[in-house]
Amino acid sequence: MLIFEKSHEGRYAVLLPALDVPEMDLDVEDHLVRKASPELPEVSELQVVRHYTELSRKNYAVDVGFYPLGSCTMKYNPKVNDALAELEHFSYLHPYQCEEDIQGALELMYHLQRFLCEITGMDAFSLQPAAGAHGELTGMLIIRKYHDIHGNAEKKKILVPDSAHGTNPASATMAGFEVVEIKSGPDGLVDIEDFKKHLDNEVAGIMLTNPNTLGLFEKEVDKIVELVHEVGGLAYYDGANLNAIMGITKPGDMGFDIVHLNLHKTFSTPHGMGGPGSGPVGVKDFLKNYLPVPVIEKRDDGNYTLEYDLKHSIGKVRSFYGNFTVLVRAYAYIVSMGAEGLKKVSQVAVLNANYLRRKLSERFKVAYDGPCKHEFVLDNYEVWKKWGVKTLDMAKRLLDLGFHAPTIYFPLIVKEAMMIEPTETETKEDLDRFVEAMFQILDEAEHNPELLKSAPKTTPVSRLDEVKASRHPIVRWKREEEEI
Amino acid sequence: MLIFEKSHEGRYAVLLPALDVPEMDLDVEDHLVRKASPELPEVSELQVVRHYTELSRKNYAVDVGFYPLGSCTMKYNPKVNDALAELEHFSYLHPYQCEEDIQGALELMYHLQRFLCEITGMDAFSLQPAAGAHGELTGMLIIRKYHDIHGNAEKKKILVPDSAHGTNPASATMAGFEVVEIKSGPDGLVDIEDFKKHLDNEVAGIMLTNPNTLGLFEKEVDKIVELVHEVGGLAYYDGANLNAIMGITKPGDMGFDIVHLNLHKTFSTPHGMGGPGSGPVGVKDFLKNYLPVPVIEKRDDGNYTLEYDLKHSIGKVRSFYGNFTVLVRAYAYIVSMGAEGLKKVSQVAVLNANYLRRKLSERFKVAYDGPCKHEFVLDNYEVWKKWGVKTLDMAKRLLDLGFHAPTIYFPLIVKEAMMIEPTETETKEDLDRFVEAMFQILDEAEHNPELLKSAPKTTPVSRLDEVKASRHPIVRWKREEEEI
Amino acid sequence: MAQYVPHTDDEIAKMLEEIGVKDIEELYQDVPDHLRCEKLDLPEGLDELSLKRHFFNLARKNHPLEEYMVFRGAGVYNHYVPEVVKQLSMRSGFLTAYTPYQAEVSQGTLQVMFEFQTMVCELTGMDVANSSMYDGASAVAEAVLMASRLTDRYRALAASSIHPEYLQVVQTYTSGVGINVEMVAYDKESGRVDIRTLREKIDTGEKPSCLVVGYPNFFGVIEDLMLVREVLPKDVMMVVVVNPLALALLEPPGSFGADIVVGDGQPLGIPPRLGGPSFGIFATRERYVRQMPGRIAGMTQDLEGKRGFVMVLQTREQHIRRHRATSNICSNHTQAALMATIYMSLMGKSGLREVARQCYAKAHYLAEKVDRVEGINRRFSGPFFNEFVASVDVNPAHLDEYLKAHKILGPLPLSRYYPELVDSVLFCTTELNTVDEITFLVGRLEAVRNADL
Amino acid sequence: MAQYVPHTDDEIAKMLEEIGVKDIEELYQDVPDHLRCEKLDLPEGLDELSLKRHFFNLARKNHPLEEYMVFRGAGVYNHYVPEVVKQLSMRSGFLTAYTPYQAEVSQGTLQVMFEFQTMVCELTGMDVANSSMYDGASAVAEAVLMASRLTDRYRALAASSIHPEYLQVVQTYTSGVGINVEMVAYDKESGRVDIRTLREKIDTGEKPSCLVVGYPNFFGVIEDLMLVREVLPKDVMMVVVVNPLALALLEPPGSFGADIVVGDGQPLGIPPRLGGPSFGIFATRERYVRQMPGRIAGMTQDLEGKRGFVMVLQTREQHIRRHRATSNICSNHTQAALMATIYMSLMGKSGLREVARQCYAKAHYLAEKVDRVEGINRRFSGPFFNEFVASVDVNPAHLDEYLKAHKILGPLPLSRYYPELVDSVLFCTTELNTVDEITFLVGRLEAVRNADL
Ligand SMILES: Cc1ncc(COP(=O)(O)O)c(C=O)c1O
Ligand SMILES: Cc1ncc(COP(=O)(O)O)c(C=O)c1O
Repeated sequence: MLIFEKSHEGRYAVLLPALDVPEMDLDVEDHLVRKASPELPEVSELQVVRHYTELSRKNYAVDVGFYPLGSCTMKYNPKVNDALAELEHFSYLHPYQCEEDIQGALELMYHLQRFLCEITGMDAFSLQPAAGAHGELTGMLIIRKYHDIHGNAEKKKILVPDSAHGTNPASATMAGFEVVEIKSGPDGLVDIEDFKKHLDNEVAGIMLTNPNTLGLFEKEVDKIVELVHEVGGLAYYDGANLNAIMGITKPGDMGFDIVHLNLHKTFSTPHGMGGPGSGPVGVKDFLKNYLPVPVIEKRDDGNYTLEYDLKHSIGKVRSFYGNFTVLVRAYAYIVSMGAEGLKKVSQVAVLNANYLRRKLSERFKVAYDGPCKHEFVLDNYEVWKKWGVKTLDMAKRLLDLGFHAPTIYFPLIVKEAMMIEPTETETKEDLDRFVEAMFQILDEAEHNPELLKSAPKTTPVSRLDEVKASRHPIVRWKREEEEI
Repeated sequence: MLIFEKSHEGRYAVLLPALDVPEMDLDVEDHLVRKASPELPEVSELQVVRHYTELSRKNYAVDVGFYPLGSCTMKYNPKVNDALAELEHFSYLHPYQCEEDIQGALELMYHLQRFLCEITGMDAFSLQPAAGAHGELTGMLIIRKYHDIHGNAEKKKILVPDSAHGTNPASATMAGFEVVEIKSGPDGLVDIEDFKKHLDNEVAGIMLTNPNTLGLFEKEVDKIVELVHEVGGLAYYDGANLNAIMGITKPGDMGFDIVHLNLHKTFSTPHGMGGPGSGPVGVKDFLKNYLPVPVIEKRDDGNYTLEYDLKHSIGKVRSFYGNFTVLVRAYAYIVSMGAEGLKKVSQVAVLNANYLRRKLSERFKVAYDGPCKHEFVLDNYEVWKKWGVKTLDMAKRLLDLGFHAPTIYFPLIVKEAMMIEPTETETKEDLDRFVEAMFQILDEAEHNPELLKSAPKTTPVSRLDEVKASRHPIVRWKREEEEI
Repeated sequence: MAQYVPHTDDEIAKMLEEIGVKDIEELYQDVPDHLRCEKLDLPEGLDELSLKRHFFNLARKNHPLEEYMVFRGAGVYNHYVPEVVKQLSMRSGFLTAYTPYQAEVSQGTLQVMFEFQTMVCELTGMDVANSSMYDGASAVAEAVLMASRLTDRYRALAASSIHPEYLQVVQTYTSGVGINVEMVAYDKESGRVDIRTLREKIDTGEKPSCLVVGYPNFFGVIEDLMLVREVLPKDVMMVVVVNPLALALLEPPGSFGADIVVGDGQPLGIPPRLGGPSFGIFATRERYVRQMPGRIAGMTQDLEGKRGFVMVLQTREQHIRRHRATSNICSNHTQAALMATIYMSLMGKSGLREVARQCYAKAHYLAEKVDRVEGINRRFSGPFFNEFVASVDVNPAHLDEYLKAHKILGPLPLSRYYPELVDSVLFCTTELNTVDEITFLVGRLEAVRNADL
Repeated sequence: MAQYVPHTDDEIAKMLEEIGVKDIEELYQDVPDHLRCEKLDLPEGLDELSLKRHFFNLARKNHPLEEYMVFRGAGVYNHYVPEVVKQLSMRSGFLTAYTPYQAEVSQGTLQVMFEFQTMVCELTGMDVANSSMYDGASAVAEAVLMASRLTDRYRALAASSIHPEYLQVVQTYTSGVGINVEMVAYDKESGRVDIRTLREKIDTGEKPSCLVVGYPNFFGVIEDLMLVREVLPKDVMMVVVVNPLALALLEPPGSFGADIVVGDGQPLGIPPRLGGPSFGIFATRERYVRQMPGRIAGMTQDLEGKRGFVMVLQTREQHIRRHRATSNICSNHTQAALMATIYMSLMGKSGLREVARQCYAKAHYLAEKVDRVEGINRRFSGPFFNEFVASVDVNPAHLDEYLKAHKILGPLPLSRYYPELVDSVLFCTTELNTVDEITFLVGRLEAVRNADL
């Protein structure tokens, strides 16, 4: 039931003291006075508690089980970090308190900027962007502004590999660029020839993810970056896959000019059903003044300050100072792990992925050869052709077997793709169990395909009709509406 | 799986700093040094999180749904009270801090004592007992000590109605009394004639619950108490059912000398899978000095103090000062509700029970006539006789339908008893849904009894074999042990 | 150093063997040597207890709102967040789930999104809403982009009285695609959008795609949306930036023909958090739904005909439409939207109204008192919700310090954003301000002129 | 006034009609008029926000441990409680469930009980354990009662060195059934139970049912259980009161033939809470299981042969056996036992050992330093765990005040419980005491003699 359907006229909870100043009538023009109250639910406190407790129980989550959603880095989110972020001393700060009052917060953010610089090999970071895509937009606007300032009017194209995350081309477009797709080669890496074909004066920059979304390390990354630089373009690094390489290699050293990170991935802040996350952007020295404001600086007197005065700043990309309580968690994560810990995180993330890859390759087709990094992609085209079972069906069956499904149908360049990222916090036993489940599904695909096509069965609802839902979208409840 | 079965040798989480003083070898006789470490699980933090998250999801709970467990008062436990009890300023107090340091805590306890006096009509309260049964034992020991002091050596019997909760006779025994069971009459109330038959010089006291466990108000309660007093006995009130009568009538006014309350019932502290609860004991003036120590007193200077010096105190019944954080919640509940709120609680608890009773009586046999108080008992003997369906089967079927089952086979004087206590925090809609489910079950009992006998089906496990479990009890995991 | 990796050395060895490599290094063979880095220069890792100690030290350097009487809002408000909101929204079934790509195991999330969308529609009077943007500022920016897409025009008007930081974000967002954002001044008397200026702007130059206007605006002043809509040509979109809480009392923008309604959700049960994360509200008319950015949950059925929820109209989104998507937004702020959903459920119809009513009454009570203080004058005559501007005859920065010394987080000096309001400050009250606090504040305001500053 | 009752007046009217009465009063027709009471004399009810304000005022009158360096234990210890313990144990599926009477919807609880019992068995070296008693004190008392039931003897011996409050509770519990509890003195030199006295007690008078002895005892001293067992006749039960944490380092009582092991579970992840609630540990040998008090979970199968858990041996319990039950206990302390179960899972085999090792090392480090302070002397020579007794040549009460002024919650003065130790105090350390704290404490101890008291 929807919370609205539990509503009963006149029911309420009491949470506030009675008004202690004189009652005031609304002193506005009549037509501005609300006539019909918004139809919010009228329910008891217990009803609210039960309702949302039930809904939370209907969700799969990292705290429930293995969540090998490729590209999303669904790892353990340490409980202590949540507790720290929720402390009054962090969550009850007003953005317009004077700096003196929020020195602890600023100090934290300052160090986080420094840590991220160290981890990525960049020179300056802004913590403003609220998500990865937001960081990308920020980066693209920096590239645009840079070319504007340098009078490079011809630079209007952004190169994006076809394996890139959808946010990359979308962000480039939002920043007013024309997106040029670069093909991947048969090895899953950027097809250098195709890349070179598009390399001309109009290239404002390139967006690369490394390891890329196939989980493969772009070996020639520094060369690609160099070539882009040669035509006067800038190189942007999508850091969503940083979990594979911390302490091993740095985007800064690969030559990238701009980087965004997904703190909600690599630095383990909880995904919250899709957010809030945080997507800080780092740059090399020469772009420092382009960052969105404010950035946090340390003054000579040892105090921390919000610096708004960056010469070429693209401006503000969101209000205030970024997703602060997410930053708190990421900071807590980094200081918990330290250098050794972070390196181990990456190493084991890669170990786990390769272990799974190796095991699954016994019976599945892995899309690309060679050791992977934090994730890899299966190509289930054969399964479909042979037994008429789609990757979607296999994914749904996994739900029945107690696992979240991997990312499916992405990247688009692999047919019937299944993209698997185990992360470092999963045990070997759980990986083994997942392999077993996958093999069982393969057997079922051969011998009992109907089982897969009608999966899932043990979930709160069985397979849902998405097509219908989008054809005649019902996106809000209405009182008159009967259950469909 | 059990947490032990998830263990992997050498796995661990790091939660403590390294030792910052010199390492010390254990300086005891060799045979006192532990040879084999206890087999605690070796698991990761994420494994712990998932394990206990999963277990919590396997439980039915008040926050999950309707829990009409008669005699247990499973009502909404306000979230804010939990939060308050968990505040550092309450949960990180040491019992041996000086009184100056814990004035807030003592003030709270002092007022709670006063509130409980006011609500029950008693003169003094001790907050020591940790549960209802603990309170009963306390009360019985007071009766014993009272008679000792007064040289009443002959007083060795405690009268207990046959409808009483099992803890009553058990507590009387523990205090060294002989238990004499009093019959209930056909109206479910104490059979006055039977009662009088047992009334003699040897009677040390009586234990009464009012409303009794059938949910019926003992109309003649003051007369019964008077008669007990006449033979020199004391009257003990089991206050577990106070939720029915707050602000309506007081055990003190009924003549009782000693009362215990179940804060985890009436005052809405969460049951915690069976505890901790709290069972304060209140007495009339003449027994004040018998209370277990300490009690909280207010000094002339306005400060609060732990008073240990009670002339005839039975001593201590537990260490320190009772279940403090439970007391905090109960106090919060009382100050939230106030006099009006508490009265409304009782009124609606009784309203809900009578509403359910009325509706169910359309098709079920209610064990006793007349309006009930906070609960009532169904007599399902006919169902069993007619269709071979036991109350147990009906209870199990309710689980399938999304409800917790009522208390069954209690009180023992009703055959195939089902004892239903809806509490005041349930909505009419939910009561109606429960009635529907009960009627559905009745239909199923007639037409599809097998369905009931094999219920539940939708629960994490199907019906469990309790007999076998007690015949060869396996009460701990062992490494060698295979799954049975 | 914390230990969240479960592997023992033995296990690692076993896994490496299974993979067929001799060490983890070998798995990085594709990372060229010249790209390898040294050990990161970071502080030593901390166990949980040391981490807490470290944080308590940091925390001590902050002065949270509980130390103050708070009369500052300006986009982030100190409202009461009920315990139930805190506890339920932190349930791990919500907190540690991701975007509901697998609907069957994400019905909790999807239903929350659906309920949230409904509540936003109810508040705003609009047909459809998405299930959150990053914040109010980016929501406004996306609205301006959407208006341009829908109208194919690259000139946008924005009242200079919307939140200045939102304006800045709009500028940033629109700079890429070359939308020209022009300010429309406020009327110096009423504080509402200056209708004459607005008319002029419309009559001269390119036809604008939209006008962005606040409801209430940054000064707390309630714009007359009916009048604004009348002035705007039919095909110029009205984008309204709301304080969602005010909509419990005010006729919703939908009633006046708003095309897009945006705003920041922080007042609906989200702690101030130094400004984030909260979430952005985004609602529009049904006919524009396919141009709306962000995720949307919709109702559907499962194979047995049982009601369920899924993400709908995903073809608008970046993961499908890529560079032609309506927006690049991927991760949004669902968990904050959940907090608002729980908050609105808990407060309910009457409760939300009550909060708004208290905010309103307290602000007006304060305003009345403030008006009587010598040297302080309310600046605008327009009706206001829970904030108002006043000019003061002492230096606002000094006033601020003076009040702080009295444990008051006072009204926000406005000079930073509005040079012409250099002598003015923005007062705010919420239901959390008691009458005693108000009286105390007024007393301090009276005293400040004689105080040694 | 809070509002947890969902009913509107309309609904109440409708329900009354359905019941067939005119008002709620009529439902109370069986309550005689002369028993009716006036309106209760209680303060006005409080809404949630006012409740919080009220509590913050109360809280301010307490000085929690975080304000101190804590060197006080004596039964309640200031250990680190990991976040995971706090957060998981508060999950509402645990917190708001009741006794698992319906096993099929209580598998979470029952499995926790089963795991808990296993851990207690592992720690204590015993065969069986119940799933919790109220606290350590009542657990000891129940053990003495059980020993009497098993031996049919009404004389019990107890070391005077077990926790004095536990002894008091034993006295209270046993007073009803007339068990005579005799103290066995401690050896003034070692602090261990005085073996000569013990022998005498055994040799004279009625045969005792049991001896209760601490491990470590209240003074922190580790008794030699092997020797004690040797001295005790075979059919006199050895009841051992443990600090469960110490058992990570000490050979478990089960190895020495203990018959019943009891103790308080507070050191296993439960905050001090002014002394409660924690929980009582109770373990015994298999052959005594049917005389054990309290709830027990056991393993079984469901109809499909799937493993599951239920309560077993309920025929011992009051709800079935009534006045012949092994105990009157009904509600126990499962939620606190859950905390300990999570704590022990999280710390694990090595972690629990590490905590114990740190407590041990710090106490011994402190003891060494203390020994060197003039005027302070360790009192007992027996080996100790994390507590030790020392005599001081200043008034212990004054020492206490002096240390408090330096933000130290110092060692507990013992005069209250042991008149002969009027000059002595009980020091305690846990893993939370840092070396700096210890050094600071020692410095203050050195300074106190010269201080103005
Ligand atoms: C490779 C990659 N880039 C960018 C993003 C976008 O990040 P966000 O969802 O935080 O906007 C993601 C995540 O979804 C990603 O996996
Ligand atoms: C009527 C009655 N008396 C006594 C008790 C015992 O209370 P507790 O479980 O707190 O020991 C109960 C509850 O179980 C009860 O219902």
